[in-house]
Formats: sequence, structure tokens, C-alpha cells
Amino acid sequence: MNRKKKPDLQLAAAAVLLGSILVLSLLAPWLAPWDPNATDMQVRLQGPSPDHPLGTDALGRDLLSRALWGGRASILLALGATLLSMSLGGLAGLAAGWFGGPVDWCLTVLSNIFQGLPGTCLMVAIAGTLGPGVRNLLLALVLTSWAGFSRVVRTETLRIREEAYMEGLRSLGAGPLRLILGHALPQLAAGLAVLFATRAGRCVLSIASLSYLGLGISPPTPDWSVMIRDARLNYRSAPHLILVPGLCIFLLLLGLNLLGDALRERLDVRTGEAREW
Amino acid sequence: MTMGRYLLHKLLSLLPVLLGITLAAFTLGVLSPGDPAELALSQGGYEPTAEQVAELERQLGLDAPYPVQYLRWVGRALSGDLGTSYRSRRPVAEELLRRLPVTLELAAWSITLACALGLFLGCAAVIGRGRWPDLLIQALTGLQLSFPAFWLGLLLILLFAETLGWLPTSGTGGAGHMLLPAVTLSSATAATAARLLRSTLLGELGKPYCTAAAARGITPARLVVRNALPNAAVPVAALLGNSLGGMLGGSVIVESIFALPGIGSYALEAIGGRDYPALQGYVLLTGLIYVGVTLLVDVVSMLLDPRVRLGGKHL
Amino acid sequence: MVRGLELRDLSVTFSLPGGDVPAVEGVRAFFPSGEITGLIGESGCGKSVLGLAILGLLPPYAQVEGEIILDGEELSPGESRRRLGTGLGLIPQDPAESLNPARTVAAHLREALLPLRLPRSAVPERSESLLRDFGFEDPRPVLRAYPHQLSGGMQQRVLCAIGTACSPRWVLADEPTKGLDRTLRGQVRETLLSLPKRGVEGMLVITHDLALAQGLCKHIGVMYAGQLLELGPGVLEEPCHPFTRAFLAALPENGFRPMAGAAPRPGDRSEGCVFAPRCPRAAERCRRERPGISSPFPGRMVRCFLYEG
Amino acid sequence: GNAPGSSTPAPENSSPVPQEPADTVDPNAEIVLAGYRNLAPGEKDGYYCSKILYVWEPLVTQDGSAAPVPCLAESWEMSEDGTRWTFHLRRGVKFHDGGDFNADAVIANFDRMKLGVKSSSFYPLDIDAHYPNLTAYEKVDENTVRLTFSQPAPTQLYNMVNFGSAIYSPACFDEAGDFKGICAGTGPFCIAENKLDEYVLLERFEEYWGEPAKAKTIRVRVIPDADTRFSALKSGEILGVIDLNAIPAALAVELTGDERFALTTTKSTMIRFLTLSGTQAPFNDLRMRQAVSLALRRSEITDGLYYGFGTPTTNILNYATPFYKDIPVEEDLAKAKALAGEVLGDRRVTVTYLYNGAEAAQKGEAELIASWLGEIGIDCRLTPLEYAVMREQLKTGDYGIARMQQGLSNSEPSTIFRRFMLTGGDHNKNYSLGYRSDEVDALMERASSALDMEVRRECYDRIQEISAQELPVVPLFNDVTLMAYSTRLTGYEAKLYGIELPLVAWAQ
Amino acid sequence: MRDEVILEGRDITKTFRGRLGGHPRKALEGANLRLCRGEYLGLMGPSGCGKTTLARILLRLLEPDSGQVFFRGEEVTRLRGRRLLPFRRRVQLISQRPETFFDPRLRLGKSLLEPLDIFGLPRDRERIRAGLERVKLPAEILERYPHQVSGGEIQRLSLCRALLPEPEVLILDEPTSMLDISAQAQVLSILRELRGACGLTCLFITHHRETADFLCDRVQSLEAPGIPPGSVL
Ligand SMILES: Nc1ncnc2c1ncn2[C@@H]1O[C@H](COP(=O)(O)OP(=O)(O)OP(=O)(O)O)[C@@H](O)[C@H]1O
Ligand SMILES: Nc1ncnc2c1ncn2[C@@H]1O[C@H](COP(=O)(O)OP(=O)(O)OP(=O)(O)O)[C@@H](O)[C@H]1O
Ligand SMILES: [Mg+2]
Ligand SMILES: [Mg+2]
Repeated sequence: MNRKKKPDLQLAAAAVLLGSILVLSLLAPWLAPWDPNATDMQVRLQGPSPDHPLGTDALGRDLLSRALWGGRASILLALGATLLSMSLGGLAGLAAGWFGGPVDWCLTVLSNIFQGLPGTCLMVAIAGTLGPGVRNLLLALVLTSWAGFSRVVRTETLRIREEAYMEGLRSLGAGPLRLILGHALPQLAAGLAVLFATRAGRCVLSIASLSYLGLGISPPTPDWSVMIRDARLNYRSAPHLILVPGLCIFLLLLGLNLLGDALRERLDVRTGEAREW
Repeated sequence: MTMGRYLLHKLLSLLPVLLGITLAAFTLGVLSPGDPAELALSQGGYEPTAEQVAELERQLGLDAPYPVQYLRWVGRALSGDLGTSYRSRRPVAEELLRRLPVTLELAAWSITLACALGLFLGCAAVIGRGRWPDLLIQALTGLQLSFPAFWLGLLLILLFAETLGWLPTSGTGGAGHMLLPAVTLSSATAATAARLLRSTLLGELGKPYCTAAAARGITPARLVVRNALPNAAVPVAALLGNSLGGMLGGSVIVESIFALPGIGSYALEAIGGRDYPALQGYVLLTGLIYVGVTLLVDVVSMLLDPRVRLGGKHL
Repeated sequence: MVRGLELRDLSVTFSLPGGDVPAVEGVRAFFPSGEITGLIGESGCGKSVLGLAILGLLPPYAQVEGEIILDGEELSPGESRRRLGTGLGLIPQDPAESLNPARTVAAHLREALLPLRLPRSAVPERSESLLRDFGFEDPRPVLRAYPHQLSGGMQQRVLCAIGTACSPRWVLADEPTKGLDRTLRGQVRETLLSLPKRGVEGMLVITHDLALAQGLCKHIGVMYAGQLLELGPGVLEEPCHPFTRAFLAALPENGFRPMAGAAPRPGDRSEGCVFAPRCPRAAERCRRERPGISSPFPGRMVRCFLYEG
Repeated sequence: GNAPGSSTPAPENSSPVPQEPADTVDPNAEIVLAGYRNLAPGEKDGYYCSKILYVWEPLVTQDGSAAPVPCLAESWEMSEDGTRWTFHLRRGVKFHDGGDFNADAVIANFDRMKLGVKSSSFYPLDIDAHYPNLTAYEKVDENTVRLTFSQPAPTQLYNMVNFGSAIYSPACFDEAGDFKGICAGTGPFCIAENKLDEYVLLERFEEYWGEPAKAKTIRVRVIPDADTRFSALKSGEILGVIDLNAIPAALAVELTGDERFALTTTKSTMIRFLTLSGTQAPFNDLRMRQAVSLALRRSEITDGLYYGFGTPTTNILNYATPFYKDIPVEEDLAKAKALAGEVLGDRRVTVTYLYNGAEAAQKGEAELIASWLGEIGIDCRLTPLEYAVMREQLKTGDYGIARMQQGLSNSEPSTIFRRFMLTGGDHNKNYSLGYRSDEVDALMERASSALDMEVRRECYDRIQEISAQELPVVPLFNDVTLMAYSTRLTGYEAKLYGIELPLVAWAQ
Repeated sequence: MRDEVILEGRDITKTFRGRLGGHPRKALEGANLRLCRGEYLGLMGPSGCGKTTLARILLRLLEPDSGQVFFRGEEVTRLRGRRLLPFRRRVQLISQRPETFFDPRLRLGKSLLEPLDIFGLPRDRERIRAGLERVKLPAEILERYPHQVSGGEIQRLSLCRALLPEPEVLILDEPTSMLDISAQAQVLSILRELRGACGLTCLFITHHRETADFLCDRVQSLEAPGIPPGSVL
């Protein structure tokens, strides 16, 4: 009883958190009371006031509007990058695990190469070489994370493929298409859902780190981690400058982590967490 | 004998990875905007002539097709020549090696911290499972996982260095200097390790040998630490080894926040200065370290398991 | 007072996400000291759970009701845990899985000897003599070995040594022969038979292997769907309960005659006798009322209306 | 060993965290300061370390008003025709490694310069830049050297100030002119230990010819990040910040209420401005440049972002020179819109705005300026770059706006005018300013041939007016040198070039 | 009729090549097996002698290194894909571990429909009901998931599923070894009934002499690694 309730609570909390962050971010153009980039040096570094419910930053920009706008880019990018690397990695893993032999060998070597590279370093290097910007960021994220998906999916596929019931179905005459689409994929789906949540969280974190270093989302697009970076000169006298965006990132990550945990517990799947950091 | 074969197998499987790392580093150089020869010559405000550029291109072998360039580059890298930094005009290898100890020290502290904290939290959660210690640890690790490192670093400096003055804010010079950066860098890893350890420990506790051990009338702590832990530690060791890649990368942020002159901040400076040879060297070096550590972890976790260590030898 | 292990209305219920699962229900039994009692029954009928309940080793989400009394003293779960090693010992099933692969035999034995609080120096000697007792001529290499370096039979003997290291008064052996081949089964039987000589007062052997049960045990208990339906000496030769009879009829030597119907799923238990839906001799009353314990002749205990009064 | 550091090993207790101030301060305790970069980049640098560490000394240095004054050269004279300079060297000066400073040492240093340009993170060590038209250098006697030029060189002293005539012990560099270890100069401090990217440890040179340094040891740490530097200062780990960008104004004002810290400021020779790419649209049109200048609200930048540490200007010349003409700053958004509208019509243009990412305040400044320029139809793509890289980009002309700065170390306005406003001026070309004014060319011609000070001033005034009108660059503000230090120190005073390190000491 | 050979394996050799670090393992060497129409053949042998391997090769689930498999005189060793489908329909397998033989996420009813879909047979309720009756199971069981039924039940279900496409040959790989005594008896008695009812041919792999004697016409034993040639009959 006890065990049943916890994941539900978790799931609900995650849903509420992520849902509200998503809705608020997506509706930012309508919800934000000010233009997030409009400066007004007369009201700089103000605390909360009726005009600016969360105060203003060093250039007099409305913090609430910036917080509302600040998640859009990274959330969309993280979701996009995770989806893309999941599809790529998933396909590669499925092919490798299912067909085995030379296909497996090639794909495994390839994914080993990408796994063997320290992801964050490579990401920094790619973003640094190609310059900041959404496209390069996407490239860096996908390049460094598809292999993780591929590895997990491959292991799972290998396991599922060797399940006795797969052999049973094969002896019943089921072809590979039926086996993959009808039986393997639905089996994988649960694991992928969990993996998606965790990886999306990691993606958000990577984007935030890169943006913080000035290698990610470039100005003037408002972004939470860039806001933290920019606040470094003023946060001592105006702590809300780092608390608001920091809290936003924190809540987003918390939501994704809770979602991952809840799904994991609910779907009772083990992903190859040991391989991951 | 099997162990020798296993090692050989491991080493062989590392070859493509090494190839990949060198390729990645080389490709970065190719992708980097601008003409390397011109960039190299024109730093410091000089305007090279076309002949000078062409001459340097010939010298650097930039007129050869890419595969040839790649082979030459690898050859040079093998002999320890990673090129010359555009900014400082020193050999990149020398600069990297000079800064490496700082990063390694940071990584070592972080891994140690992650290890200690992960072990402690994981075991404590399992020993007190279902009761408040477990819930508390779950909540704590959840928080740790959701805290971006740069935010954590800022808050830690603000609290422990600037306000309380307990610890130094930046730079090197002993354990005190490494504490805050290591905490920042290892927080998420420690939480992941604790959670992984908790779940593997629970998995081990469900196995018959643990029931059998419990039937010997030992305390729950002993059951967890002495019996389940040695078997549950293998995936955690793998995790920690792999997390080193993350730490090498994460050190970019941490080193820049805590003013540590390691290779992470070097990479950041290189990016700011469009110093592509330095960046190439950075990728190569971190890649090699990562591969080395992965191998080490593999071997160690193999040695942790007596079934592998002693082979199938029967009495 | 007759010495022995007494169970009074012992019930074990698992609280699971899907609802409560009663695994053992109202078991009332007395296993006398000085005897080996066998426990047989269909798979999943609750034999292991009953055993673990006696040892107090059930997971936290299992609710145990009723009393377990050893030689007149009541054992709460905490109390049984405290007595593990010295008072109660376990010889687990599946020797290969029940030894910690990462630790040497010596480490296992050292841990098993902890309750005796021997001086450090006495431990190796004691370990060696224990192993010698279980037929290892030269125990030193065995002590140094890791479990995977031992054969199945050796592992099983090591487990017996560990389970009886502190000379517990009662020993529970859960399917000690599962998965072993014929010769090894013989070895294990010999080992178990030798235990009473080593200070073990009573023993409970859970098994599917009726041949082993027959050869080893004087008393046999028969379980079905979480309940103990029959208990006493000579059950295999002279079964009383309809279930026992039907069960024995399925033996190869009796011609593989299957029992009609299906075993109840855990959870859906009806009002009356658990066996009534499959019982060839079930009467109307059997479906309404749960039978109490009857004794058709001294020493035998049966839960069936047929033997009432 | 020729490195003095090796004879006096670093103190055992090298913990950079100083103890709580006791009632009596040990005057010999180590003083820890910090800057943002390696002030001693080491062997590969043409100078080994910056002038502000007071390790090496030049023949000629400058005073507070930037006039050349003696240092290692006690006196000098120029020949009638201006082609020969004779320098009389100070006597009794010792290098850190024990060698004597004399004419041979100076000649050896000239020989070293003659080997070719040595790069440096300060100024290139280039004999042609410091000694244009030099034909010979010779030892006259033990304490006299003579330089001969092919052309009259009346302003040669200015060229030789500080980095132009650095002197090292001949024993510390090899035939190729590279340092063989720690450099040995004649200054009041010698380098005891140099750990790149971490710190450089200075020790008082006891045999210094002049007034000895007050502090026994000074450790100058490298803390690249301004915020971290501030934290270190605040927590007492360091006692002061030096060098350029020592402390951002926003953080400096955090210290104003705290009596444990003090600020020291002086007029900076630095001017901050925007360069606009004049070789391509839209800023090849004067009206666009004027529109930009009119749209800026400079006092909001200086008062808001720099907390008053800076003075708005539209004059290209820095306010530290005596030739500075105060021209009222004109800002008028409506006029800016009108001018931009004339050029752009209803279109909007997107331009790249390059700024130095390493300087914390520049990003906010860029965003602020971008938001103002947005009002006149210019959208900015903000791109942080290092200065070195930015210069590369500027040379190609492929940019819109770049935030630059320029120091004027010798106070001679013509330096600035020549570089930015002459048709062939080096910055005019290298920054792709595309500026061309026949009037300025003529005025400069006239000024250079004028011996009468008033004529010169007239020309310079006119050029300043033109600069504010035609905007070869769009000036933002005159800078203030700003440093912060702990009040546990004395003698910490901002100077035109750094602080006078030998005067820094523990407060008693 | 008795002598018509329906399924035959000739000179089958199989060696498992382990992954790097493991040694190759010879599982079968020149094994021969001949199954005549309508007969119940018991196959016995010590653990690890290759019984399961032989069965999988006969079922075309595993490629032999050498040797051929004939079904009704036609060689099927090299058939693949669609061409294998008629053979699949005629030869069915019952496994040792029935609980893992069904997709754990599907209700048993759905799993039972699988063979009908594969062979394009109508999804006939009547047919399934009849099948369930044959193995003495209530229709209610189709609503459950595999982990919700007992071992005996699920083994009977897999029997039911195997019989749905009306096969001619059934290969049973130790169908009762993991079951307790009463469940064993249930399955065995159903098998015995089937033998009377339809003209099935069975290859019955088992460890237990008693079980083989109970069910089979003749018993062949397999010795590691393989049956010496000519040992048939
Ligand atoms: N830890 C547990 N959690 C939930 N249910 C359990 C647990 N252990 C046992 N059960 C349930 O309790 C019932 C009895 O299980 P038990 O292991 O005692 O059977 P058994 O008689 O030992 O069977 P077998 O002969 O197969 O070992 C089963 O229905 C099982 O599903
Ligand atoms: N997939 C495989 N990979 C490697 N070796 C295998 C594989 N399958 C079986 N073997 C080996 O082939 C040999 C024969 O195995 P098989 O399962 O056919 O034996 P069996 O006679 O069915 O044994 P049992 O009675 O235990 O079921 C064994 O030694 C086994 O270890
Ligand atoms: Mg059991
Ligand atoms: Mg088998």
C-alpha cells in the first residue's frame, strides 16, 4: 500500500511541476507582462514591486518576464535533442541487438567510440569550435548522447531477443517484423520512457552548463543559466537575480528527475544505469 | 589465462575508441573556422603575406589531403607534439601537462568524495530502508541531482568562503582549496552513486546468499556492508569510473568558478581565444585519460570478483 | 512439557501493491524435538514462507500473526532473529546461490561463529574442525577457497557446516536437494541424518522430493494453499486427508493420476475448506465451514470433517 | 645559479590565507594580491613579466603626467641634428643574479632585441617599433652608451619609456634571446617563484640601488574571474587587486560601506568606444554612425553600470591629456531615429556586436546598447570574443559593431589621431573604420610641422571637434582606473600604470 | 503409416562458439533422429548432452553446422522466411519453462490469438474454446496475465497455443521438469489423452525414466556429444 502510493505522489508532483513549467514557458508571449529584453535603467536592480512582481535586473529588465521566457529555448532544445538522439540511438541499438553479427559489430564499435569520448568535454569542444547557437548545440548534444541510448536499447534488445517467448513466437512462425514491432518495441517502450526522462534532465543540465559558459544559448535570447551568469556582478545586493533563474532550473530538473523515478518505479524497468554517470 | 585473454580483448576493443578520439580531435581542427596557418601567423597583430601563409601551410602539411594530414597529426601526437598554442605560442602538450595535475587533483578529490558519500548514503539508505533515513537520503539525493553545478558552486562560495570564511574561495594550495570545488563537482555523482548503490544493494539483499547470511544472526549493518556490498560495488565502481568523463567535462565550469588553473579552464580560455590547437589537445588528452580510467575500472572490477580473478579453478 | 516447536494459528500476509496476499493461514502444528519433520505440498503453497516466518526472516512488508513457541518460550520475530545462529539455523536451498561469491569459505564461517564470541585465535581452529565434521579431510584449502571453486556437493556441505556452526537447537532445511543429481542427493541425505548427532534437537525439512522425505523424516506435514492439512508420522504410507491422497496419486509410481481442478490463486479463498472445490468427497458443509483439527488416531492431525469426532 | 629565487627559498608556510590581523602585524608577512592574468607569463614572453611587478627597470620611465624621466639612465643628451642620443647610466646598480649593470649589459640587451621581434602578452618587443631608424648602438665607456639614427629622432625618449628600454641581466637569456629561467632585472623586487596561472612570488631585492621596497614578500595570484577575485578579497584571502580590470565597478561599490576595504582611483588613460565597420553597410553611412551616437544614453551606462566610475564623452581623445577639449555630449533619440530612418527607410538591419566576454560588465553594456539600437532599427547579434580574436575579425571588416578600448600611454594626442583618423592610420585600417577626411590629413600635416604650441593646440581642438562630428569611432566614456584593497595595507595607490608596488606595506 | 518418417535429422553437428575468452563447446556430433508418423518418441540423456540443441535444430530455430533436417521427405534445413511458414505451422514446440513462453505484457487471450494471426487463420472464438477444453482450462483464464497463473496452467496453455494451428508434430522439451508433482500429472494426462484423440506425432524430451515410460512408444537416448550414427532403433 505504502509502496503503491509513493510513485503516484511522485508522478503527480512531476506532472504538476513539468506541466506548469511547460505551460508557463510556452505561454510566455501572452503571460509575460513586459518585453523580456526591454531595458529601463531607471528601475534597475529593484526588488519585487507591483509593476515588477519579481523585481528587475541590472539593466532594468523585468525578471518575471525573463523567467517566463528563459526556459523556452533550453526546454525545446533539450526535448528536441533527446528525441533526436533517442530515435537515432534507439534505431541503432535495435538494429545492433536484433540482427547481431557484422551489423552489431559495426554499430557497437561506433557507439563505443562515442561512449569512449568524455561527453561534456566533447560538447564543450564542439560548441567552442563551431560557436554558440542552437544548431551547433543540437549537434553537440546529439553526438554525445545517442550512443548512450543505443547501448541501453541494444542490451535490452539482446535480452528481449533471447527471451524464451521470442523463441516461442519464432517457432510459431512469427517473422522479424511482427517480433520487433509487436513484441520487442512495446517491451522497450517502458525503458525508453524512463531513459527519456533522465536523459532530458541531463540534456537540460548540459545546455544550462554550456549556456552558463557562454557556449550555449546566445544573447539576447533570455535564458535561465545566462541570467545566473549575468547576475554575478550584482547578486550580493540583489539575490533574487540568481535565486529566480536558479530556482527555475532547479524545479525543471527536479520535475524531470521525479518523472524518471516515478516511471522507473511504476514500470519497474532497469536501464543500464551503471554505464552512465 | 582467461584474465590475460580478457585484458587483451579489452585492449583490442579500445583501439577503435582511440581511433575515434583522435578522429574527433582532428576533425575539430578541420571544422574550426579560419585558416590555421593564417591564424597562427597573424596572432599578435601581424599581417602575414600570402607567401608566408603558403609556406607555413606547406610546413604544417596543410596542403595534403585530409587522411594524410590525419596520419601525420596522429604521428606527431604520438611523439608528444600537439602543436603550438595560437595564443601563448608554447607547445600545447607542455601547457596541458603543466595544468593537468590541478585537474587530476580535483578529479581525485571529487571521486573520493563521491565514493565516500555514495557508499555512506547508499548503505545508510538500505540499512534504514523504509524508514526516515531512507526517505531523507532519497530526498537529499533528489535535491543533489537537480542542482546545477554552477549554481551550487556560487552558493557554496557565498556561504562558506565569503560569509563564513571557513574555506578559501579559489586557487590551489592543499586540501582546503579543493574541498568546495570537489563538493561542487561530485555532488551529482555522489547522489547517482548512492541511488545506484541502494538499488543494487536491495537487489543483492533479495538473493539467497543474503537470506542465508541473515540466518547466521548478524546485524543488518553487517549484512549490508560485509555481505551485500562487495557484490553490489561492481556496478558502482563502473559508474564512478565512467563519471570521471563527466568530471573532466564538469571541471570546465568548476575550474572557472573556483579559479583553478586546470585543463578545464584552459579549454575555456582556448575557446575564448579561438585557440584551436589547444582545444584539439584538450579533447585528445581528456579522451585518453577517460579511456585509461575506463580500462582501469574494468580491470579493477574484474579483480573485485573472485570468480574472474581465480578463474573456474576447482579444488 | 514435551520439547518441540509449536505454531499457534500462524498466519503470514504479504501487503503488495495489488492487495494483500495471504501466504500462510492459521497453521497450528507441533513439531517434536528429536525428530526430523518433513514438509511437503504443491509449489507455492507456503512452505518456504512458513519456514522463514519461524526464522523471523520475512521481508518487512509481511505481516505475521499468531505465535511461535520453542520449548515453551514464545518467539517474536525480533526474538527469533536474536536466536538465529545459536537457537535456530538455516540450511538454505540452492547451494550455489546461497554462498556469497565474493567471500571465502573462511569468511563465511567466521561470520557464522560470531554469536559464540570466540576469541579471535580460536576461530580458525573451530572452522577447521567444523569442516572436518562434515567430511572434509583437509579443510585448509577449502577455507581459503571461494564458493565457485567448490563443487555442488561441497557447497552443500559447507552450507550445512555454516548453518550448524553454533549448534542451533533447531534447523530448517529448505529444499536441500533441489537441483542436485542423484549422487549428490544421497550425500545431502547422509549429512542431514548426521545432524542430530551434533546437538541439533529438531529439524524441519521442506522438500518436493518425496523419496527424500520418506527416507529422512518420521513426521510429515502436508500443506495446501497456505494451510497445514495433515501432520504426523506415517503420512506417506497411510494418508488420511483427501488432498494427501490425491497428491500422492499423482506420483509416477502411482500412475500420474492428476488431481481435478486448479489450485486456488493466492487471495481468493472461500469460506469453507480450502480443498473443497477440488475434493472428490466434499460435502455441502465443506464449502461453508472451515474444518477444525481432528485426530483420527494418536499422533496424526488432520483438518477434515471426515475425521471429526 | 643565476636565479636569485633559488638562493632564497620560498617561505615554508606558503599558505595564502593570512591569519586574522593581530594587534601587531609582522611587517615581513607575505602580502597576497591578485590580478586577472599572468603578470609574469614567463620564459616565452619577451619581457618575462609586466613592468608593474617592479622586477626589471627601463632606462627611461615616465612620471605622473606621462613625461619621460630617468630610471636606469641617469641622464641623456641629444645631438644637435637629433640623430645621436647619449645615455649616462646609473652607477652601482646590481642585477638580481649579482651581475653588474653597465654599458655591456645594455649593449647585450640591444643585441637581444636585434635578434628579432619577441612576442609578449604586453607589447611586442620590437626594436623597430621602439627605435625606428636605429643604425648603431655602442658602448662609449663603462657607463655610457650611444644610439645613432639615420633620421633625426627628437621624440625618441617617448618611444623608450618603460617597455621600450627594459634591461635584463645578460646572464638570464641565451643566444636566441630566450629567457633561461626566471628573469633577473635590477628592480626592487625579484621573482622567487613563478607558477603560471597560479601565482608569482616577489621578494624584496635587498641590494636595490634606490629606496628598498617596503614589503618583504608579495604574492600576486592569478584569479581570472572578477567575481571570484572579489570573493577572495572579501574573505581576506587576498589583500588587494591590481592590473587592468582589477575590480568591476559594480563589485567595488559593494565594498564602499565596509571599512575593512578601500578603493583607489585615478584618471585612466583608457577610453572606451564602439568601432563601427565603416567599410560596409550600414555604417559606411555617416548618418548611421551619428544615429548610433545620438541613440546612446551614455550617462545611463556610466552611472548605472559603472556606478559613476567613468565620464561620458563623444571625443576620441582621452581626458587625461592636457590637450583634451571638453565637447558637450549630444544625445537625441528623435534625431537618431530620423537619421537612421533616412538611411534604412522601414527596414531593420541586423549587425554583429562584438564585445570582450572576459570583462564582466561588457555584456550588460552590450545588451543595453542593443536595446537602444533596437529603437532605431538596428538589431544586434551579441558575440563575446577575446580582444585578440576580435582584432582579427575587425581586420576583415566583417562585423557591425565592436566594443573596443584604447589607452594613450604617452599623452601625445597625435598618436590617437594618427592611428584612428588619418587615411592610412593603422587602427583605421585594422579596425576597418573606413574613415577618410582630407581636412584631418591636412591638419595633422600642419600640426606635425608646427613648433608653436598654440598652433598645435588649435589643430588638435579642431580634430577633436571633427571626431565628435564624423565619428570615426563612437566614443562611450573616459575610464577610471579602479582598484580595491584591504585597509590592512598602506601605500596602495592607483597610478597611471598600475600601483607603485614598492610602496605597498602592512599598516601598523 | 507407422513407417512413414515425418521428421528426420541426419548427421547433425553443432558447436557453440563462445564469445572471446570462452571455449568452443561441442553440443552435437553426427546426431541422427527419425520420427515416424503417429509415434511418441522419448529422447533421454544426461544433462547437457544436447537434447535441447537437437530439438531447436529440428525446429529450425538454430542453424546446424552440418547435417540436414527433413520434414515429410523435404529438406527444410536451408528454408527461410515465408517459405518456412508451412513447416512452422506443422511442427510446434513446447518448452521447458512455460512461464517465460508468453509475452509478459499481453493477456493470455491475446497471446493465444498470435498463431491464428500468423497463419492467417480466422480469429475463431469457437476454436479457442475447443482448444481450451482440450487442455481442461476455463475460458476465464484468458483474461489473466502470464504471471497470474500457475505453472501447470501455463504449460497447458502453451500446449493449447501449439495445437491451435493444427500441427502434425509436437516437440516437447522437458515440459514437466519445472512443475510440481500434481501439475506434472495434469500435463502428462492431457498429453496421453491427446495421443488417443488426434494423430499427433511427438518428440518427448525428458530426464525421467518413469515419465518416458508412461508416455512413449519407444525411447532413444542421446549421449554427449551426440548419438553414434546408426543407433536409431
Ligand atoms: N516475498 C514475497 N512477497 C510476496 N509474495 C510472496 C513472497 N514470498 C512468497 N510469496 C507468495 O507466497 C506464496 C507461498 O510461497 P512459498 O515460497 O512459501 O511457496 P513454496 O511452498 O515454498 O513453493 P515452492 O515449492 O515452489 O518453493 C506464493 O503464492 C508466493 O507468491
Ligand atoms: N546458446 C548456447 N551457447 C553456448 N553453448 C550452448 C548454448 N546452448 C547450449 N549450449 C551448450 O551445449 C550443450 C548442450 O546443451 P543442451 O541445452 O542442448 O543440453 P540438454 O541436453 O538439453 O541439457 P538439459 O538436460 O540440462 O536441458 C551444453 O553443454 C550447453 O552448455
Ligand atoms: Mg520454496
Ligand atoms: Mg535442455
